[in-house]
Amino acid sequence: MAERYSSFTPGGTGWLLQRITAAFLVVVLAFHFFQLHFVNHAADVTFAGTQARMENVGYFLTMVLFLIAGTFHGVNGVYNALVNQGLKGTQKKVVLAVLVIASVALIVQGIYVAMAMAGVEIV
Amino acid sequence: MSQSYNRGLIEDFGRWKEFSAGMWAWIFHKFTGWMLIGYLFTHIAVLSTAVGAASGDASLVASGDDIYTTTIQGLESLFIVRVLEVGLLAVAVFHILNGLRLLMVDLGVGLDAQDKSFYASLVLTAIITVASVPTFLDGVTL
Amino acid sequence: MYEHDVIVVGAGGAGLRAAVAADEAGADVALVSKLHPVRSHTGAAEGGINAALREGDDWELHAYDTMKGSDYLADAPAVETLTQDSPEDTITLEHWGMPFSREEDGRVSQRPFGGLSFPRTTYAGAETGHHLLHVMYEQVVKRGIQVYDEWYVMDLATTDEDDPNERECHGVVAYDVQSGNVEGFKANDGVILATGGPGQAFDHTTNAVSCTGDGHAMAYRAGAPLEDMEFIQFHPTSLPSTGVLISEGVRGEGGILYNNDGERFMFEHGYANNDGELASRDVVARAELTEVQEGRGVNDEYVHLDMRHLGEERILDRLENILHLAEDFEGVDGLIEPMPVKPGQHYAMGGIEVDENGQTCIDGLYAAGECACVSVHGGNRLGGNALPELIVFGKRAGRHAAGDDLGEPQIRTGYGDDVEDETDTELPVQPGSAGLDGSGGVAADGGMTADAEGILERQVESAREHVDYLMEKDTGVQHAEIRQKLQNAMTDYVNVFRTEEGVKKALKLIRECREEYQDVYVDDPSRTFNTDLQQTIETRNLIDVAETIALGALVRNEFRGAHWRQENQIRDDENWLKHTLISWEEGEPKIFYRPVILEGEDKTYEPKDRSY
Amino acid sequence: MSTQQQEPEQPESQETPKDPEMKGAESPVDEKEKETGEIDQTTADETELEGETVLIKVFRYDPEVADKQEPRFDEFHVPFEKGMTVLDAVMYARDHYDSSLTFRHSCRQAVCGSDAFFVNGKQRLGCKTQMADLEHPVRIEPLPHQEVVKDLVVDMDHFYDQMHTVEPYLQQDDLPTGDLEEQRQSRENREKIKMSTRCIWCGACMSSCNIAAGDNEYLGPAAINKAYRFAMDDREDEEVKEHRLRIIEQEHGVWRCQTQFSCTEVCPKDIPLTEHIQELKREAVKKNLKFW
Ligand SMILES: Cc1cc2nc3c(=O)[nH]c(=O)nc-3n(C[C@H](O)[C@H](O)[C@H](O)COP(=O)(O)OP(=O)(O)OC[C@H]3O[C@@H](n4cnc5c(N)ncnc54)[C@H](O)[C@@H]3O)c2cc1C
Ligand code: HEM
Ligand code: SF4
Ligand code: F3S
Ligand code: FES
Repeated sequence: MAERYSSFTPGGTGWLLQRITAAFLVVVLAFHFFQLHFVNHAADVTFAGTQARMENVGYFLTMVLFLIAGTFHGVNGVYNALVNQGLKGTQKKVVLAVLVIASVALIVQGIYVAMAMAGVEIV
Repeated sequence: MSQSYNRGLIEDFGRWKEFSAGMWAWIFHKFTGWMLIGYLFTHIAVLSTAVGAASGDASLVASGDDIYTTTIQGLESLFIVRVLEVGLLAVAVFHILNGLRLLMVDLGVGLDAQDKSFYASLVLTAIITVASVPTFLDGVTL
Repeated sequence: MYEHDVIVVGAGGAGLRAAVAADEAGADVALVSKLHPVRSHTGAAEGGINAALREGDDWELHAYDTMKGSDYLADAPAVETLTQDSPEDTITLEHWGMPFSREEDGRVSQRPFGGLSFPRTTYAGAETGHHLLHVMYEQVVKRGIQVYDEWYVMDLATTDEDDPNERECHGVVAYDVQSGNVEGFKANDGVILATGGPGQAFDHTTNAVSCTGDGHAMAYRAGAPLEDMEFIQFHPTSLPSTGVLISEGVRGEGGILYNNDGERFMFEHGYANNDGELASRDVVARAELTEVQEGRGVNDEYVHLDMRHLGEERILDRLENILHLAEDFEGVDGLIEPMPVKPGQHYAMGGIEVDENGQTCIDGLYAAGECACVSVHGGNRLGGNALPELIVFGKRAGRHAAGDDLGEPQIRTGYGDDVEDETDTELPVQPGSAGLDGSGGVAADGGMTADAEGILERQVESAREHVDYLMEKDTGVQHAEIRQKLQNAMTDYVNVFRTEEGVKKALKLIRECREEYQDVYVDDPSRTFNTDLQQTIETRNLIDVAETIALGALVRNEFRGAHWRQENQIRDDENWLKHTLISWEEGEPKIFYRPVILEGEDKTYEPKDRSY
Repeated sequence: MSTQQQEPEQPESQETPKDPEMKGAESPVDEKEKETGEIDQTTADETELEGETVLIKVFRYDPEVADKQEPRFDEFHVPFEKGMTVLDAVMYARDHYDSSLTFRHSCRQAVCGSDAFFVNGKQRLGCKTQMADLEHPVRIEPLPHQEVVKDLVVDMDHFYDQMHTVEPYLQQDDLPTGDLEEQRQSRENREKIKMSTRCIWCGACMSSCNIAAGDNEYLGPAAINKAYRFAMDDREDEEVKEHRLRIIEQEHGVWRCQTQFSCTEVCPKDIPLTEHIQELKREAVKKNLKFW
């Protein structure tokens, strides 16, 4: 019976990171929503305004972290959900690969966008 | 030997009438989680127009006619987008509140009140959503 | 066919302990049980395990208490073995992880119990039996002992010499409840019966539905005598609809018994003018029954146990679990209404006659636990003495069966030169199956000397035929009807109150049951998990066992321990310092007596008045 | 048994399954959904029930018997008595109407764990559930998510396997010397594991858990609780505890639990299962952090 279980211990780290990112996200997501819908109304968003915010290094870093945390949290959540539903074997590996590629793409694209917003020269 | 009698998928989900608070919380949390990650991808896609704005004509940016600004403002002028935004808010607020509930559960705090805290997240979500409707629908017409 | 060195039938406390001991002694053991081990009735025991562990206590005091409690019908060598081994075997349970309640210093707790001169009842909350059962099953899992669960053992495979003392047991025949397959289990070294009590012979019992005395009946029909079967302990406060036990604690705290007229009958009708509700179990049980029989029972069935006057606070503090029991099993709120209670069959002091090593007079056949009678309880079991019996004698039986040398036993078994035949009692009807089909007896080998395998094969064949017969017959009587009639007969006439006339009536009714049973059939046509079939076979066993209880109750014309007879309401030491033994010979019960052994290792237990 | 002596003159009211809808339905459960509205209308009041009969609808299935191969519900009218439990009701139906009605039961007092059924949509112990507390008619089914052997009997082997996987026995080799020397355990420590030791292996929790239903290899709440019982017992050494944590933090171990709480809700012994699982998750994380 016991041999049915693999000996390495996945999940534990993922589980913890899911909680840590969640805790971080609560704060930032609330801030983000508040900022863009209540302080600055979404309808009034302009590139100039965005640029002004992004040029602040603190804000920039926060947003990048927000992106990474959100992506990890969301993608890891989706992955866990699928695994919990009984995904295994090659299928599982394929899904993991696709998700990792998608997240990396999302993060790269996101950072690229943020840099553009901040007015950093992109080659 | 015993024969397997498969009571089917409904066994898991068809019994929704018999679900308890914890199960509903689980289902809603999943649902909202998926919505949020879906939105995150879309969001970044939309924001990507900023790249166009940044590399475009600086005067357009100054006058607020750059592609980024027009895209966003164009979207924001649609009533349906505003409604979707309210939906997104609801989803996010529930996910946050229930997420907090789950974090508490993970820390072993207030387990006895887990069903109450779920109902509380629902109610709070509803209140916050309703309260923010005016802000969200401000300045848009059908 | 399956083959093992030692086959243990039954996986309650006694069976599990025997299996672990045999395994430790190096034998290849298998447990065969009609229930999964953790479902066994040992799990229901609440009180605790008596063991002399502490400073100021010793096994001799425990032995003295036990002899006195038994009303001097226990055999001293057995009692001394029990009390000497119990401490070590109880600590073994602790070493295996049993979650005993603890003292401030981290040692196991002990509490006082009725009839004990020292608080030596070792306990684990109010669920000692549950923990004992589970910790022992855990050891079985740890050792990888083979368990055949949900296999119902139907019969023993013994040789058929005329003298039971010369017979040998080579295995058992069982059927797989899930599939209905009948198979043989060959035991190279021994078969240990640990099938628990026969409580279902009574209509109202604290015992489980599975306590049907199968082991008793199998051993009996194979030729091993049943000993002291008339000694049945009745508990005065069990819930009427289910038989769930309401602990003595309620009366201890000041709970009061009322009849239908609102009278506190223990005093008002003079049953126990000093102790009232706190008189000993048998006194209270008889009082309750008298009230009901004289028309003062509630709904003609039970009496009321009232604890409302104790106040909500005190009840919640000390008797909270009682509130739950009454609510869950009887739908009664003990805070606002009195709880219905009536006497319920609780424990069988008697059983298959064995010696200190657990062996019966049949070679290779052992018995342990409630189904056995080494005779440590005699006429009355003290609370907390059954669980140590399971572990002490379960262990000994397991070791002995596996070949460990435990020394010569001092207790003799089987018919021999030290017994006295029953001569004076007239029986109202012919007991036993004489004249009726005597299925399931000793495997007749038709005069040929067969080897162990042959005997087993033949027994398997006959069991298969028996099952086929029951299944194929499609009209007749159903077992439930017969069982109900039997249970009613026992509860009406062989209850706490026994009169010669009543017991004779019971014997007649039992005879009728036996005759009706000739026409029994199984309605459920399926081989899969056929509980109808299983209960039909159990009912046969119950008839045999009930008959021995009634026979014992009829011949023993005295009042000793739990056995009360109207005609002679005193303990008659002159005539009755002896065990009743009943063995099955060619379809008929044979009754004889063997003197009690009151001489211990270095002292003799002189009968004294049993007053506390 | 004793509940069943009265009212023998009860007419033979066993219903042949006449629900045409039931017959041939892919799943009776599905059909039941359509019906619930009607089923749960009448709520029983104890006094109202006195002297009446109550209706139970019992799931029937037998792989061997032709007309039971298609699962169906049978209806039985059982005379009600004060204090009657669900187990009493099915026993009455079996002993008086249909002796082939099959279910496990033994102790009748919530200690053997044989008779966990799915009663009115919830996992409950038959012997511990008062008929008067239920909505009527009462629908009784075998435990969901387990193979049905026959009628209300389900295959428990998988459950037992999971229980055995967590090495459910104390592992302590350094026993105090001297036969009568016990291992010490503080009262606090015994209190800590007390609830976890109450499990009677009824399987209700496992059956109620959606995750266990979806992932057959998930250890399940009962087995994890068993692991908790030993991992938290101070009588075991640190290394053993680590070993135990390694077992429960396997892929199909604690991380599978999504804190749905239904296990905790159905447990007849009121064991705080979710709490125990969560505590083990934290313990496992703590142990892993030590190595970083
Ligand atoms: C409510 C209650 C409270 C009690 N409290 C205490 C107490 O506090 N202290 C104390 O010392 N004693 C107490 N007792 C008594 C004690 O619990 C029992 O005497 C003891 O548990 C019996 O154990 P056992 O192993 O002999 O039988 P059981 O535990 O009954 O086990 C019998 C086993 O045999 C199996 N079996 C039976 N027939 C067959 C068959 N035909 N084929 C295969 N397998 C079969 C069953 O499956 C079961 O596994 C109490 C008893 C009751 C009823
Ligand atoms: C960008 C924002 C967020 C996204 C995209 C997101 C997405 C997700 C997703 C997809 C899951 C997996 C759900 C499942 O299928 O089981 C999840 C789980 C979770 N989310 Fe979020 N989430 C976000 C923000 C938050 C926030 C702000 C919190 C606040 C506490 C949070 C708390 C959690 C928790 C605790 C879980 C784990 C649930 C579990 O599996 O036990 N999330 N999230
Ligand atoms: S944890 Fe509770 S519900 Fe689960 S098997 Fe044990 S007693 Fe039953
Ligand atoms: S129901 Fe299942 S998901 Fe966890 S809390 Fe219980 S194990
Ligand atoms: S019959 Fe034993 S738990 Fe219900």
